[in-house]
Amino acid sequence: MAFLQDPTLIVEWLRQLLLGWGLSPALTSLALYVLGALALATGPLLWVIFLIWFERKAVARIQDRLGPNRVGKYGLLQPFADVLKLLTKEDIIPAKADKFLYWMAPILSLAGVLLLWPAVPLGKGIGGNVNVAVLYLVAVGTLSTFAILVAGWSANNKYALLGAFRTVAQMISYEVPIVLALLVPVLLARSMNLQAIVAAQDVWFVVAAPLPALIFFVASIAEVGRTPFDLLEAESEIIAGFHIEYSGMKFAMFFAGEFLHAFTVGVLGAVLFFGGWRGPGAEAYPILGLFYLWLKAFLLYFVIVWVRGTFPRVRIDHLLDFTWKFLTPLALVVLMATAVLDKALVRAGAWPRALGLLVVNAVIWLLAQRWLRKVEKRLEPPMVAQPGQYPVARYTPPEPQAAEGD
Amino acid sequence: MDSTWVFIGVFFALAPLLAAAPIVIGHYLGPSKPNPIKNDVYECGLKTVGDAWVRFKVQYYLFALVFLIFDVELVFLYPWAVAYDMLPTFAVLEGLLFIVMLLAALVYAWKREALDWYD
Amino acid sequence: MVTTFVFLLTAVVMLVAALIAVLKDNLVHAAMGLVVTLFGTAVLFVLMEAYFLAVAQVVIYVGAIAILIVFSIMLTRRVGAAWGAQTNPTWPFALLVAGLLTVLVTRMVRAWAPDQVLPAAAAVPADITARLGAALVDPNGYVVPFEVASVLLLAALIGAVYVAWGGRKAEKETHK
Amino acid sequence: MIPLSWYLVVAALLFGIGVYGVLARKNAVAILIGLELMFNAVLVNVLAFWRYLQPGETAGLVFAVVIFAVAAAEVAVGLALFIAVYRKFGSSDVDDINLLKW
Repeated sequence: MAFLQDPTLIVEWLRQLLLGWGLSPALTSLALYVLGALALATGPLLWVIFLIWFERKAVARIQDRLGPNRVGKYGLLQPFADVLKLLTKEDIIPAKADKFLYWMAPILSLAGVLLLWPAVPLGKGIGGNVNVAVLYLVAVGTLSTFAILVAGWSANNKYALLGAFRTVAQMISYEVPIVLALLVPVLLARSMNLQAIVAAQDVWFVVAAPLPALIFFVASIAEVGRTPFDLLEAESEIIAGFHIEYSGMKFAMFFAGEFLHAFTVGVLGAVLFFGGWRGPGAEAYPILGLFYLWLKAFLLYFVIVWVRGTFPRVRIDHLLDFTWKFLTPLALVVLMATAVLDKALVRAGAWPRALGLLVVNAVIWLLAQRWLRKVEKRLEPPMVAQPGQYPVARYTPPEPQAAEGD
Repeated sequence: MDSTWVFIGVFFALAPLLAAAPIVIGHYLGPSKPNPIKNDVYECGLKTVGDAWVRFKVQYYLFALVFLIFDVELVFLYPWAVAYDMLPTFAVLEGLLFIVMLLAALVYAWKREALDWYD
Repeated sequence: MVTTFVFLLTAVVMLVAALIAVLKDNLVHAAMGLVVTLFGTAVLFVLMEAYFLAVAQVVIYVGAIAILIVFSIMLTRRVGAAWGAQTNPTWPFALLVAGLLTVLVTRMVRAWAPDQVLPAAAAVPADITARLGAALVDPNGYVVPFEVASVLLLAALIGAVYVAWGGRKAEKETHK
Repeated sequence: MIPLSWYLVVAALLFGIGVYGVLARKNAVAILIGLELMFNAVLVNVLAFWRYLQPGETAGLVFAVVIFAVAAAEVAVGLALFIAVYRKFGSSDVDDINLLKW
């Protein structure tokens, strides 16, 4: 059982096997790469099927429903039934659609999420070891943005285009705090390599950088487009957003992409702020590291599901105000404070440094809270809850006006 | 060439194929009975009004614009953060000056109401 | 071998995409051609082992500049309207200039024959990104371009916002 | 390793295509697309020279980074002008913007 201590032995064994079959060394390497890529890509894709069941069940329980419970024990086979149904649905392509782009959009959407995975370190010495991994994640994230823009455009439907515009405006707005928050772990670890960032977390970065972790988490939920930031699916407002003209398997790809992206956010959060694969015994047995990473990611993912089951949708102006006028300035201030303090405490040990940064983060958070209170007082009265009164006490319908144009 | 980048290259070739496979399978498994009404633009059962054209807000453009400026400046900061161990105090202050410039840009856009959503 | 193949494939794809970007009447397709070209450039950067610039290229060009361009095209277009000809009647002249320029530069490269003249390239140091970061804020290095770039971007933001958007009040007045 | 001249030739072709786009296109955004192609050709050139002449130095990389900044500023202002003109004239063809012609 030596491979438990060194999983690269499996790769070596496979290489010898293929060479034994008489393949040339170059071709063997290529075959190994393809096999590795296939394993790394199909794993998450199959995992999504379970995630869909889990999320439906969890949200149902939060909302006091039963959730899927007919197909198989606890409804576990429900997602498979759904996949079968979606596979045999008619593939409707609108007559006026831009055919090529219409086909490309769902593929790009899912591929954009899958492509995040090669950068993720899965254990000591296994998984991604990309030297510019953090920026690579941001770069690949742009693919999803493009997929949405293309989807909205190609369907040739004004609601789809409108939904795409809104979604893209939201995604790029929330990308700014994400990129800012990602800078903090890079600064603390002095590396963009995720493997190095994990190695630097003798003290989890969530201790030294709780605010960036929170900003990253919240902004990522918005980037993925989950409740409470799911304006792209605002059925009551813009029918279904950018994917209104999509049906069958193409529609399912957008959805699979969203679910997988939510879980990937959990994985990235675990890697960047919660020590990644690190845990007792993970150095000696890398497979154990994979399990720790999975556990941390799943807990974070559960929080995302929990938020989805609990919060109502926010309004688009609040949504954009939240990122530009709260998260972004906050992230900038935290970044500056972290940079200064990190340089000042460069001689201190890991724990004093982390605790010092924690105190600074707490102070900034308290100041931000005070500032928020001040802003809150200036908001329109119906938006603020008065003691002994519901926040929706005085609702005055807005004056009728054109929906979108100016 | 770093072997991880070869792997990423292979992944870039494979991931779209894997994503496309279910769509193609579904395309051939499902029935295909197109008709003009089914393939028409779907607008909640209402007939398409006018020439299906809405003039969109400048707002969308403004958000993309501010995002562009921020994105470029933030990418500049990444090498600075990576090199943090090599930097003297003076260099750290220069980085902070750069961030202050970003804050100034944000404040301008904010005061100018370019970040407001309005109807 | 592999790098040569990847290079040739990338070069062909990006040049074809560039042709689409300048020839297609459908401007959204043209913009998509631009995106593919930008991606191809990033692949070339990876081949040159400029990894940081490769991802920066995707983040900045594909993620921000191309999105801004696509936004502008879609904002000023009727959904489903015909595109019409997008080329000037004087295009043969443009073709002549561009063709002459290309031929000239290509001949220059061939006359210089850098592959024979230059020694083999050295290896790229592993910590090149950190070195770049240090050089960008080094007073004896490139701190002036670094800070000037930030001022330039600030000025660009102010100018662009000022030109495109008059503020909420002014907007309301112009549309009455 | 790929010869330097290959990169230079690809960059030259890209630049030529960009020049054609800038000269032959009617729409302002299409002209900007051509400009971006030219910028990219320059970037490929700069980085190729960096890689083959002085890969240990940072000068080439700084040059490329500054090109990024300039390209971003150019696109931001160019498209802002374009949007302003479009709102004023209702057209995106540069030939229609001829108030200063007389």
